[in-house]
Amino acid sequence: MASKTPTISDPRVSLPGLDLKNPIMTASGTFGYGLEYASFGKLEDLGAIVVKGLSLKPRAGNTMPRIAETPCGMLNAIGLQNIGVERFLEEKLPALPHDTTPVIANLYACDAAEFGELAAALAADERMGALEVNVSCPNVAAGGQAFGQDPKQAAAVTRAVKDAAGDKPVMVKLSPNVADITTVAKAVADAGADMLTCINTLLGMAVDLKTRRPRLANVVGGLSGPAIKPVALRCVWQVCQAVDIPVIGVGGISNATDVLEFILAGAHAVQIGTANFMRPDTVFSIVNELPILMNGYGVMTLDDLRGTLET
Amino acid sequence: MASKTPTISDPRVSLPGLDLKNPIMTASGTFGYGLEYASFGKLEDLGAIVVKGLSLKPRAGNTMPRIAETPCGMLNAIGLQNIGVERFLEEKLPALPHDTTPVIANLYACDAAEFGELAAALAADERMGALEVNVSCPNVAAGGQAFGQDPKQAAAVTRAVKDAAGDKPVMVKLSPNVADITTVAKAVADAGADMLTCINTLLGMAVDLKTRRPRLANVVGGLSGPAIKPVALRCVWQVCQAVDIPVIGVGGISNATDVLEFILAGAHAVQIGTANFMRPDTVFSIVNELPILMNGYGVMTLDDLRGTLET
Amino acid sequence: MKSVKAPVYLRNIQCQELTVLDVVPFGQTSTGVTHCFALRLEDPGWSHWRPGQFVMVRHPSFGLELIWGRAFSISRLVSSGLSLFIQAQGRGSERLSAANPGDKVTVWGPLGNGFAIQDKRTLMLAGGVGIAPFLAYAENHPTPHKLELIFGHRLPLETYPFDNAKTLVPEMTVSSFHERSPEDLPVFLEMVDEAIMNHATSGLVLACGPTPFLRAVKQMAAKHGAMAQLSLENKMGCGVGACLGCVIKDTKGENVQVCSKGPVFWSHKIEL
Amino acid sequence: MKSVKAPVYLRNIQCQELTVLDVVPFGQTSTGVTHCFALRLEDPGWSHWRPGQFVMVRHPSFGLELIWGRAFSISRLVSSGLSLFIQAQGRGSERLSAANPGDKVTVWGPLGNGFAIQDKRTLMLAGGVGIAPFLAYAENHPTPHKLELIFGHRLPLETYPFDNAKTLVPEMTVSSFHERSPEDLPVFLEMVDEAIMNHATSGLVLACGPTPFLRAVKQMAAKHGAMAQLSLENKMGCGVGACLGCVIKDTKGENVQVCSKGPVFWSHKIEL
Ligand SMILES: Cc1cc2nc3c(=O)[nH]c(=O)nc-3n(C[C@H](O)[C@H](O)[C@H](O)COP(=O)(O)OP(=O)(O)OC[C@H]3O[C@@H](n4cnc5c(N)ncnc54)[C@H](O)[C@@H]3O)c2cc1C
Ligand SMILES: Cc1cc2nc3c(=O)[nH]c(=O)nc-3n(C[C@H](O)[C@H](O)[C@H](O)COP(=O)(O)OP(=O)(O)OC[C@H]3O[C@@H](n4cnc5c(N)ncnc54)[C@H](O)[C@@H]3O)c2cc1C
Ligand SMILES: Cc1cc2nc3c(=O)[nH]c(=O)nc-3n(C[C@H](O)[C@H](O)[C@H](O)COP(=O)(O)O)c2cc1C
Ligand SMILES: Cc1cc2nc3c(=O)[nH]c(=O)nc-3n(C[C@H](O)[C@H](O)[C@H](O)COP(=O)(O)O)c2cc1C
Ligand code: FES
Ligand code: FES
Repeated sequence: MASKTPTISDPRVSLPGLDLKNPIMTASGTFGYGLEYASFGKLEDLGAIVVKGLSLKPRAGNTMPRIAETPCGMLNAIGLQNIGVERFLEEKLPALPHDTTPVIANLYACDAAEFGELAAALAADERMGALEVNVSCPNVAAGGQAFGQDPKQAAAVTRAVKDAAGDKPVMVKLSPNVADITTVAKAVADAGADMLTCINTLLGMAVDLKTRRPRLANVVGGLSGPAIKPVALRCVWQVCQAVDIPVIGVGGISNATDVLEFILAGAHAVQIGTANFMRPDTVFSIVNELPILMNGYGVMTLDDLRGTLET
Repeated sequence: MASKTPTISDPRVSLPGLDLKNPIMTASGTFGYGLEYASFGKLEDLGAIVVKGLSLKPRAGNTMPRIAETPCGMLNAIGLQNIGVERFLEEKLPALPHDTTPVIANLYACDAAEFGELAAALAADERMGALEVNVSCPNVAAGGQAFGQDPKQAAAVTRAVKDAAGDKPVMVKLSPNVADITTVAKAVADAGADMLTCINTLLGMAVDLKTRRPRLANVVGGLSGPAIKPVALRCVWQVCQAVDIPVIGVGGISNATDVLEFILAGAHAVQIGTANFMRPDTVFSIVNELPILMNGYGVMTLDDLRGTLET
Repeated sequence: MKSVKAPVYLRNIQCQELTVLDVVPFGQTSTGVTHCFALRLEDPGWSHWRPGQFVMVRHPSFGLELIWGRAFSISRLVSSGLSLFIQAQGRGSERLSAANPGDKVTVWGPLGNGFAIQDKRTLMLAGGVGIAPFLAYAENHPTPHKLELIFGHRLPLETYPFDNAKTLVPEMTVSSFHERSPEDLPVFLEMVDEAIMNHATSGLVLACGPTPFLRAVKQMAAKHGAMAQLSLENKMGCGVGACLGCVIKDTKGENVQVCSKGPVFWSHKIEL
Repeated sequence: MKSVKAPVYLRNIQCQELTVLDVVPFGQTSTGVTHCFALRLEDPGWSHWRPGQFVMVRHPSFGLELIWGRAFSISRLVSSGLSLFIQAQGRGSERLSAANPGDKVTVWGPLGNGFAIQDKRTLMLAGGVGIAPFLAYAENHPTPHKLELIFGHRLPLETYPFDNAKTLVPEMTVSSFHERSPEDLPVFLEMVDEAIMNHATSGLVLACGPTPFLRAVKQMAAKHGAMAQLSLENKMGCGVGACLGCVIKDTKGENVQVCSKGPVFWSHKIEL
């Protein structure tokens, strides 16, 4: 701890169209529709709740097996199983504390037009806090990360969502499976994205020697967890140098120290993903620990720390 | 263990211009010039020895700090410190068991012409077993992974080395920091590479909250170790589907089971990198364990296992 | 603002640090590799739980390397503590087997739905460590004399808490079958088939064990028209219904979470 | 074929599994966070070693998560075993502090070059855990009455094996300085400066401790024209000269490995 101060640190953060109690969001697909974790802490204590990726129609997802554990990480190929936007708005959203904590939908669609339609359906609901566009899912046959690997397509999807989103803030979630993440980041920022989320999973694979089969029915899947933290941090840092819009850091964050490291590298906020599986109260513990840790480092507000990395 | 058989499994493998006792090579930069590990096992027991990346002239490398530990992995930005090709051939090569175990040089240069010159210098020495071309180093200002991210440049470097290498087999080491590794793999194979090495490190970063500085003086560095195994395995599998030349798998391999997993995914041989740091006798233990493990799985020769993954 | 309500099945779940009381090895096998043990933890003090429910467990030695908790059935829960019965078969269960008394493990539960308890003749079919939840089931059953346990096992009998089951609930009928070689399997399955037939009209069948075994039970139950519940052992990421990594297809073609909608399913309602 | 010869400094290195005899805590601090302990291991049975050399150590709990072994000076090596003196300051040393007697740790060594042993008045300057190698040095010195140890520390004295040093080698002169606040530092450095001056003409100066301390010693040695050796504590990847992660620039401008060419360097031959 660099220094001790008596005043209490303030973890609040302002994002385009969103004022957050703290920079801690849940990462899409790792927190269900939120309610699954309601018995482990107060959902309204979170900065924001990003729910499982939604599509226009319900999706059954990929066949099993869908997950595999790897050193300090895991692979998933869920294939965007979800109940569809309609059931989400009817059954799940009402039970979430959307008045006090922004609820953010994560959008998946097969082309730009469908993305627009989905965005319109979600943006029409005043209870939604923001839209996160998933152009980086490695686990679906159509679209998925192909959008996020091509600056032109990513920009087209961004424009379609922005046009349909009204005044709802739009964040675009980028894929790390590219040669230069800043090219896509710039294209998406120029297309009007309000924020960027970095990063989705790395494309990986695991096999089982006994059965001579892949450990995922989908063969390849997305790598997440502490293993990828160095890649996520590098992407966040690179993207923060390249664009002027806020960046939400995600990838391998498992404690409050990790959170501050991402802020130091330039992130405005962060998302907690796989660490929710390590223990179901992780995200609530991080929310509690963050101001104490900030205090320990003599950091009064996140603005004081953000992007102050000396390189 | 799938079945038990009384006969002894045979771990030998044939590669273009190289007959190996077993598929276990050391990964460049993780085994020094070989001699550093001579007290932990018999160097002549190894399949092949790939030495630290060499350049025409000695290089001092990057400033310190150069390494950082991450969950199940490490970052390095050594910056290709090496004694240069001349001193290597004079001082190091004579002490290596090049008569019984192929010694493979790893080549780094700033442009195609310099790569050719370096290849010529090494190929002229009959004691050299093969040349491995590093077009994927993320830790140097000039060239480095930029070559490996661009199919055209990678092909040009490959041709320059092939032209200068005479009858020495040439393997080209690919970068995972691309959108589609098969594009570069095909370009390099078409340009005449005899083998491909997959993969070099992932670009990553780590920071220190106390000092607010990057943990590497170079800011970013290459991520290696068990953390990246799923990415390496995926790259090997993808490249094996895409090209007809043998692939050498590398990335996160730390035991004999990992080795067989890479062979199952299609690799002809493998390299052990960061695991040498976990304990200095790792590579020798793997050589010893491999035939026993093959036996346990009822695998008589590596040809029986290679690429038999049922997808 | 509406109040935040978790689905019923999630209301009582807690995530706690529990102290390890001890690790009791059960009949070491000759190879020394695969072994079973009881992990005894302090009483979590839950207000409600049902036999057939399970917990997710992490030992501090999992560190950041092992991402997921490991799922274990509640094998016994009395005021002196919570017992899990564990077969070491991989990285996580091995690290748990090395736990020391006094260590704190992270436990979240009680998870899932649990077995039906009905005032009927009830047949418990256990394969290997699948015996674990039936100890709790028998011990908490209102009419234990109506219970019959058939236990199939490959490792020696003393590797499992079979004798404990007999001692704890002397009223129930028990039998065991040692499957020494693959040829023994049909003999065992015939025994199971006959028992299921006997419980078809007025009884209840419960099964826990390896998937091929459950598949056989499902077929036999369908053949004889028996009401049967199966407890599934899919690999679990989160244990709370969030990751969708543990799903099974139900007969409506929907993928449902084994951790939160199961692990116990009516045999005729799922595809296996 | 030429025979394979390792460089001299690598010839004797072994990688072994050594049994943990015990972990002896030294004066717990009030916060309970930072603490020191002696890790005692069975005798590795090396044929040669020198004080100032070190070992790389891994505990099984490092698993795949902690990649590198951790470097510790040989603090004592007698027939009853090898003692390391360790300050817990991070993930690896904390896992080592939790080792149980009977655990096997992986140890490779003896590594590096070690301190010069000369028939001269020798001043040992130790900062914090930098005291570790000087126990072995003093205990194995042919003329211990020519030795003087000056020990600067921030944690309470009983946190360190200072009394052990006095007991083991009663012939040497010892003094300690407790740096309670940053203001104490100049006082301590003045004491060190005077001692170095006293050893300048016919003596030898050895220093081990945090880098800023070594930097100060280097300057003072230069000022007084004293022959001084510094033991560096760079972070190590491999410990055997292979990874080039631990290098320091020598006065010729070359980057040399601290693990294999050091950790002990003549003060005037390196840049710090
Ligand atoms: C609801 C439920 C209840 C359960 N109840 C019990 C119970 O009461 N008792 C009990 O013993 N079990 C129970 N299980 C099963 C238990 O959860 C698993 O056995 C346990 O999670 C295995 O974890 P592990 O870390 O030991 O194995 P893992 O290491 O996770 O191994 C899992 C799989 O990975 C593979 N594997 C293992 N080791 C390696 C390796 N070193 N490298 C590569 N692959 C490897 C194997 O193929 C294995 O199938 C239950 C499961 C569920 C879902
Ligand atoms: C030749 C040599 C001899 C040595 N002899 C001794 C000796 O005799 N006794 C002794 O005690 N030490 C000795 N050391 C130092 C010792 O090697 C280090 O203290 C030890 O490696 C620290 O390992 P660790 O795993 O505890 O810390 P690590 O976890 O590796 O921490 C190292 C650095 O990482 C950072 N860090 C720590 N924890 C975290 C975290 N949770 N998250 C992020 N960053 C973190 C800190 O900034 C710290 O500086 C010696 C070193 C050398 C090179
Ligand atoms: C099981 C699982 C499901 C996921 N589903 C989605 C999803 O539906 N949409 C999305 O954008 N990202 C999804 N992700 C990616 C995460 O939101 C996150 O970007 C990634 O896991 C990296 O963060 P982490 O290392 O903290 O998990 C999923 C990740 C996991 C592990
Ligand atoms: C310290 C270090 C130095 C390396 N130096 C080189 C190098 O000089 N040339 C090269 O092609 N690869 C180099 N690499 C990459 C490795 O050869 C290997 O491709 C990578 O580390 C992935 O394998 P691993 O996970 O088994 O370490 C280096 C890796 C490390 C960790
Ligand atoms: S284990 Fe995550 S949904 Fe069941
Ligand atoms: S620690 Fe690897 S070269 Fe010194």
